[in-house]
Amino acid sequence: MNVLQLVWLVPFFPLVGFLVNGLLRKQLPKSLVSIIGSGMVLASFIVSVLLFSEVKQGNTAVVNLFDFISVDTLKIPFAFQIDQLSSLFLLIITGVGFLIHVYSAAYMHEEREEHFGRYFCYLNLFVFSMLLLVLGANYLIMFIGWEGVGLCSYLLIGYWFKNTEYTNAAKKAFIMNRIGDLGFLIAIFWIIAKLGTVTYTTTDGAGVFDLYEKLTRTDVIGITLLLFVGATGKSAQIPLYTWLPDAMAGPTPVSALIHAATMVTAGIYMIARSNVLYTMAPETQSVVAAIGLATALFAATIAIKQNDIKKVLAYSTVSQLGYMFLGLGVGAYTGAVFHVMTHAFFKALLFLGAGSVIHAMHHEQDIRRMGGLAKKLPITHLTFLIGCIAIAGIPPFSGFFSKDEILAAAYSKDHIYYYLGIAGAMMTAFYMFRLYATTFLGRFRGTEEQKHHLHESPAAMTIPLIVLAILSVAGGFIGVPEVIKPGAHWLEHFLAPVFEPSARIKGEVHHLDHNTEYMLMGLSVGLAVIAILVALFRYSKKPEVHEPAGFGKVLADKWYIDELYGFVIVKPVNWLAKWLNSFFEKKFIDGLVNGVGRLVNYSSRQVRLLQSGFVGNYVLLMVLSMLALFVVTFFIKK
Amino acid sequence: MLIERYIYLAIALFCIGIVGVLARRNAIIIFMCIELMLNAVNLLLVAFSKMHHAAAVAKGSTAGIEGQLFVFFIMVVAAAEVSVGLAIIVMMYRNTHSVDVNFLNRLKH
Amino acid sequence: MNAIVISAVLGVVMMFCGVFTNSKPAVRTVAVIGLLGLIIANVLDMGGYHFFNVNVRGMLAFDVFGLLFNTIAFAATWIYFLLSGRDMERVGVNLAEYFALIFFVLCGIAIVSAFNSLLMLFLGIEIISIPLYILTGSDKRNLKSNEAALKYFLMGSFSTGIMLMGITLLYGVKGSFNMDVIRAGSSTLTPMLAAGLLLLLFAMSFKVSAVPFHFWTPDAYDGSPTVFTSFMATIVKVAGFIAFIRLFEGCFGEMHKQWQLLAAIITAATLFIGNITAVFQQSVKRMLSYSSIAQAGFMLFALVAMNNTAKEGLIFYAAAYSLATIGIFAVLLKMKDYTFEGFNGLAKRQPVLAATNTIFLLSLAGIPATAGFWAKFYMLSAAIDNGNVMWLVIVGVLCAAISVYYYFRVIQAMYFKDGEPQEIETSRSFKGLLIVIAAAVVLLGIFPHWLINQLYSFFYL
Amino acid sequence: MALGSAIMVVISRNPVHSVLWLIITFFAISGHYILMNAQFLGIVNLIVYAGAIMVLFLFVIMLMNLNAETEPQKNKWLKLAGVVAGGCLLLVLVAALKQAEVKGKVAMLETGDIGLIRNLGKALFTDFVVPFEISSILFLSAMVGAVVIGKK
Amino acid sequence: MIPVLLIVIPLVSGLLAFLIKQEKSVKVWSLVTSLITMVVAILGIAVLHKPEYLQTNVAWLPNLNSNFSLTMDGMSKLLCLLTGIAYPGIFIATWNSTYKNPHQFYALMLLMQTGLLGVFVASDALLFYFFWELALIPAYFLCSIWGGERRVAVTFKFFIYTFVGSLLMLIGIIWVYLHTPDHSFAMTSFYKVNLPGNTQGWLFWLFFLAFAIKIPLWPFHTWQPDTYEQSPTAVTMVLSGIMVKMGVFGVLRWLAPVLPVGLWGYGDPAATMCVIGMIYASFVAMQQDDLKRLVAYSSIAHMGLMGLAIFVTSSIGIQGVMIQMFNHGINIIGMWIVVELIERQFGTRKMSELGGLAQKAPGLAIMLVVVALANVALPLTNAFIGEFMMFNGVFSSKASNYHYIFMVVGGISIILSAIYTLNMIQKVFYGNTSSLTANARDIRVNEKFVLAVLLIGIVIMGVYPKPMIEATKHAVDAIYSKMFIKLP
Repeated sequence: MNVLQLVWLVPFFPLVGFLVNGLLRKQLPKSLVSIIGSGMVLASFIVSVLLFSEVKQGNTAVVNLFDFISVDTLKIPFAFQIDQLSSLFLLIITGVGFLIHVYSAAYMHEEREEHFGRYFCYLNLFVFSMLLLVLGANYLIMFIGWEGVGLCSYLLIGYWFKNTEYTNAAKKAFIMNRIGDLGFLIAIFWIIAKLGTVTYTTTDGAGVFDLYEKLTRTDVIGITLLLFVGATGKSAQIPLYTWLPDAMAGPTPVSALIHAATMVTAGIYMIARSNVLYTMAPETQSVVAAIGLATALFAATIAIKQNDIKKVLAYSTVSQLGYMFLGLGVGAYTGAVFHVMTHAFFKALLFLGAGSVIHAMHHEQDIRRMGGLAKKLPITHLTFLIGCIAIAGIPPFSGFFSKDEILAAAYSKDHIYYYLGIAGAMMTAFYMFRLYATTFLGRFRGTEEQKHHLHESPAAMTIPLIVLAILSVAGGFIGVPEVIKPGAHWLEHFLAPVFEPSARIKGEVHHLDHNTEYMLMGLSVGLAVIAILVALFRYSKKPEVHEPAGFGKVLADKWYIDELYGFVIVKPVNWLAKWLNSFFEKKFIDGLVNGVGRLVNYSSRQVRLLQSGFVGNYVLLMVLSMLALFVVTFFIKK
Repeated sequence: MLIERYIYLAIALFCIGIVGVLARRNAIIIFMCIELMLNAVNLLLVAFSKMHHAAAVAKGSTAGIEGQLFVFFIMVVAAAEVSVGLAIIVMMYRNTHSVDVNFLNRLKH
Repeated sequence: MNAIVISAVLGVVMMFCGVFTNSKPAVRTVAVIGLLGLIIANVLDMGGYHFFNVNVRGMLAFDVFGLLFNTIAFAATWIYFLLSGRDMERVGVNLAEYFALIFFVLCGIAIVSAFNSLLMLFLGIEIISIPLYILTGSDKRNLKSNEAALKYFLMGSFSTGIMLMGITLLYGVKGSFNMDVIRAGSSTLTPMLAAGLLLLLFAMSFKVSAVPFHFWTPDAYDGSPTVFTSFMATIVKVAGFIAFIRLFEGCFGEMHKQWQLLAAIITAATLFIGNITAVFQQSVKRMLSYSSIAQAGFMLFALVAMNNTAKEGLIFYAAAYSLATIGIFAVLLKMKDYTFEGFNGLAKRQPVLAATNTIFLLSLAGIPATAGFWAKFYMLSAAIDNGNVMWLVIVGVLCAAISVYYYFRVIQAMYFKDGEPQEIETSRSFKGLLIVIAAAVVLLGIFPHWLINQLYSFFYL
Repeated sequence: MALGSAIMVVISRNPVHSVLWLIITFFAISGHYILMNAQFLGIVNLIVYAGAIMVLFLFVIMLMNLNAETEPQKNKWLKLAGVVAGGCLLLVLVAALKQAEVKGKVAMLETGDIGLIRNLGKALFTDFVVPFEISSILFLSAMVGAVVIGKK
Repeated sequence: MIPVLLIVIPLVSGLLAFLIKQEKSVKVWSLVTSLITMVVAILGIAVLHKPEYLQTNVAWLPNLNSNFSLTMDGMSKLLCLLTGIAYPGIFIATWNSTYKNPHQFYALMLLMQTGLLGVFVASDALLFYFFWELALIPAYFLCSIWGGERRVAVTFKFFIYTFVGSLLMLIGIIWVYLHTPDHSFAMTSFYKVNLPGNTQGWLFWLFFLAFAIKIPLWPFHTWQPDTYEQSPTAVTMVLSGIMVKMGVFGVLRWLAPVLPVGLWGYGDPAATMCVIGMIYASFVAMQQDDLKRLVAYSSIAHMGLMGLAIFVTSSIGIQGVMIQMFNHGINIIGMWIVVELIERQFGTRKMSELGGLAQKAPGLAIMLVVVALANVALPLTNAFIGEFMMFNGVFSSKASNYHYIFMVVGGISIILSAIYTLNMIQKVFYGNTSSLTANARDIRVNEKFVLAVLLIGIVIMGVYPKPMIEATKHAVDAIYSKMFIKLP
């Protein structure tokens, strides 16, 4: 039996974990819950590794489990596809997922038992959904996972459900995701309407990616744009990004797993998966690139002025996701996926590090009340620093390679993309080190009590940090650019079969010459270093404690986008709902219905007055109506 | 004499009866007006009867005789109605000392 | 002929009963038994056993349609006697005379269901009307009864005049009162014929209380002793319809198209006014009299449609409507308070009465599984079959919906409201009979084919 | 004359006068009957209507001691409406029957003996025997009615 | 055989239940009856599926060519199954509710079941109409006697409203009957009738009104929130879970195949009403504070989608409608059970007065969340399958020129439904406890049992819908093929 047939085991383990933890959460002790929770993900990871090794040898497979929906000509099986792209994502999800599970076991230890169980049950469910999303062999299965991760994100953001603000954030996340989902759904319908299938690719050439030539230009543009709408929702791009910063309401490991490493990259996965379609639609690609770049810059500006440690990281995530979309937009699919991977490492690391800090500070998240933590939390400090360097794009840390690949592709597409992108990279370096400096350098600004209790986190938390730090450092070497060492870009070769059709469509790609490429690298690294130095210089000694003013305030208040949405969308919607409910429904429609009743009543009251009780009147009315009927018969009908 | 004359005459009488019913409030007079209507009908019936008879007289038939017999029956019925009607009016008068049809006006709407 | 003679004789018998005995139960028993005999005689008549062989000389023509109707009318009267006979005692002392008058009315009904000459129609209607004037006014001390009698009488005589004028004009054209003669060759509507037709239409509309000739109805029904209202509003009223449809089918059937619109207008007006006005009534009795106008509107569908379905339906309607209305009146008679409030909480104190009453009301409203549904169903399908008057059908169903409004007000009062306890004395047999009637209504509602089959087998013997 | 006196019936204040006017109307109508050679009906009309019925009316009126003042004035407008409505009806009927199909036929006929009592009687007891018998029921019920209502 | 049993068992048992005065025994009696009915329904579907078991044809009104003919095809089976399952579920879930005059309550409930099952199995137009109305009468009494404060007026409105619709339908039925080739009320004859286009047009509206009021479609829906709000919850469950399906069922069985041309001609305006209704009801639902009203409006939105999928015809859409009829029944009954539990415990349905229940009654919270998620059609719940197929059907339909617009605008309701559903969850279950909910207890065993069964059903049907699709496939094909007959 082919190992690939075992692919169902990958999502199966977390599902078991979900069920066991969910149903028995009151009975099981915390330790067992965490062992089950993490163990199941570990099992998945092991299977994933097995699968990966199989895929590495060039074997791919589509595994049909059962018929899901099968009506008429439309047949949608419940099928998993295991190929280079999905196996790579499997590793990221289960690997990082496992680390975060382990981390969570320590981080969430203060929770009551049933809530602890609930937490792990959600987390397992999330891993399950994410695996479905990645493994699905057709858009519908992907959509199932897509909504599933949305649900888990909702549940986990609102994990502390007593707090209304948190549940509001959860709601917001779910609803914004739903908006994107609608786009995704319509895209699926569009595909079905045109091609009659949603399966990616089949052996007999009847999949979407086999039949793409049947699509007209409008179709392709429409479908890809709608898919992209879905991606903007899930991957927090303009205009649907505002939920992600709010999503930081959830427990920090959740932020690390869902809102940094995995779920938010679903959009990138989807577009990478649909690369054929996108390559066919350069118009959409431009849109994707533009939106990605805009998001990257926009979020970066906001991140500069944030004071909540998790908010900074959240905006940074948004910004990095923007980069990935930029990569997708300029056709650097590999680069985007590469960045997904490295980003998963270092952003998970950063979040977990932040979690460690928060843990140590007793749930204090404001960096203005931190400072000087480097000595107290050495491991956290070190790993966090590694993460910062990685995200800032300093070679040879992983972030450098992936980001550089995207920027290089952007340069070859259009110079302006590159320049803007590099500006964003500069800002990234700046705000990350602002964060680092404010948190870990300088003197401690928290309360005495916090100071008293400051301590390094337990091993369950630091070990994942260390592992992730190692990955952040080394992760980049699977994608060393050709220019440095020819043939070293292992990832590109690995993923080539997936992107092969789009490469075929694109035809010969113009490669940058080596000098230019070195120059670009040098420029970006140089600017990043400058930004880092400025940030360190500025914030390590005297962090900004006062409220920002002027333009800084605009940034700190996130460009007032939330307020704008509130004013432009939420308020009118509420107002409309209110109007419909209180006026249109009650007064108009119901009033109309009741009005008929009232009319009958009223006319009854009037008509009965005819019955005056006077014989004379009766006879008169009779005679008059006789007269009328005579007239009708004799003089009108003729 | 042409039949139209009788038609007009009878209708005129009939309508006078109706006007009487409409215009008066005395129950007895209203009742009398109704009798007037019946008489108008009778007159017309006899006229028609003669008309039909005239049309068929050559054959020596008794055509038209039903008309006159109908008149007879109308008179019979009228007599019966009068007895009942006057009884009702007297009954009312006994209870209310009025023959005004509008006097009793408890049943309405 | 059996029915006419026997009912007349029974009337006389009842008169003498009044002379010879003072025992009320005896009188009642005689009446009930006599009526039973009448029914049997009539049924035998249908079966071909004619007790009296009179040469009617074209004055009467007996057909199954009429005889079947007679049976239904007599049977309904019989039920009415059983249910409400006791309540007649409360009206006045002349119990035997009341029964006699009712028998005379039945005689008139038998005549109008068999007339073949306008003369007989006239006499029949008068025989129905004159006793009714009296019954209306039979509560002599009650001013309402007086008033009702006076109004009914004056307007009734007035309409008699109109009818006579119509008959006369027809006679002027045709030279005969015999319907066979009148029918022959009626293909175009000449002015005098039209005038006669209209006048007859008005007069008959008056008798069946069709709008705008309905004004007497609410007052007369409201004013007369309730026990007689029950009789007038059911049996007499549908008899009027039989006469109506017989007359118009016999005389003007072939020129139906030319007066259909007129009939439809009257029907629509009847439906509208009857239903609308009933909505706002405070007294159940008065509501029922308006409802009888409304139901008349539905029965008028038969006239408008004028086909076989319609005639079958009319018979069915007569049965369904009479049964239900007699039942409701029987309950109403036991109440002291005729307003809707009087019914409040009846379900708690008298569940049987309330339940049966509910079934009757549902039947009147035309809810399936009651006889009333089929009645309406037949009327509607007759009109739809006719095809020319779809607008009337729509008006009809809308009005049917309005009718639900006031019928259900009674149900609401009985079931959903709490009221003052009212002393209602009912005997076991009374309840039993009500249940039987309700069961009959439901059975007819589920298996109408029993009655329909009777109709069919008679129509297509 | 018939018309004139009929109008007088309607407009007389005093019920007694009305009755008298009505009797005159009946006389006029009887005259017409006789003119039309319907002698029997003419006589019966006089006896039954003018004689019996009207006397009954007179008796009742006298019994009640009614006079002009007992009848209160009806609403003027209503009265007017009644007159107008009646007039309109008259107009409409006349207009409608102007085109009557029997136009031009003759009704007055000196000859003919159908109005004689012998012929009428024969017809009454042969062809019209059923209605004749039936009318007895009518009388019976009227009688019962009068008793029921008249009895104290 | 089977369909007759389905009708007779609840009928007889319902009538007998009037005589059982003891509360406990009448409860047991009706539960047992409903269980037997359920078993019979399942038998008919799973075991005795030969046609001779599933058909009955007895002469009823020979003069009218109307027979007491019952047939169970795929669609009937599905809905009979729904009814069969729902009733015991409702009885168990409301076991702890007490009613005055319980024998009348349960008797009427069973009689209503007779009417419902009759509607679903009748294959004679007149019989269908008969049961259609018959289901209404017990509902009227149930709501009016045991309902909330404004019950009498509200139920009255509901009754008259639906009655108007059914009378109009009666006109339509009679008209079609008179134009059938063999003057018969049989369904097969109705399907053979071939009316000219404009006639079908106005007949369409007659039928449509009846069904639209029942479903209910905007703007004929105003009876519904009031009635749901005022009815006792057990009745609301039947009303919303089963009775409104009568409307959809009616469209599929008696409107679409009989008047295909009318439906083609006026599908667009009808579909527009559906779409407006979906959006409109979702908006209004956002403003509701009363749980029952919220669920009622959400139901309007969902039913609107079913209407849309029918009027913008497509095979897959109709398939979706069929599945969704069942699923929606299950889901909304689940919703009502939760609402009922809340109301019984706290005496209020106002969301503003509740809160924090997730702490106190986690079992309840989980149940509600899952049902609510099914309500918003989350994948792997049953509703997703139905909604996916319906939306897909609308999108790919060839019957309408505006199907893209319909789908996209209708799709907005997906977002809106998430908004109001999450709002509800948040207000009721999250946040801090209010004074009312401070001492809340979790759900009882019987309630848990019913809900758990429902949840398992929801998930199974969401993951593996194939059996249900297979079961109804034939019925869908039959309906769909009849919608393409040629104009005369």
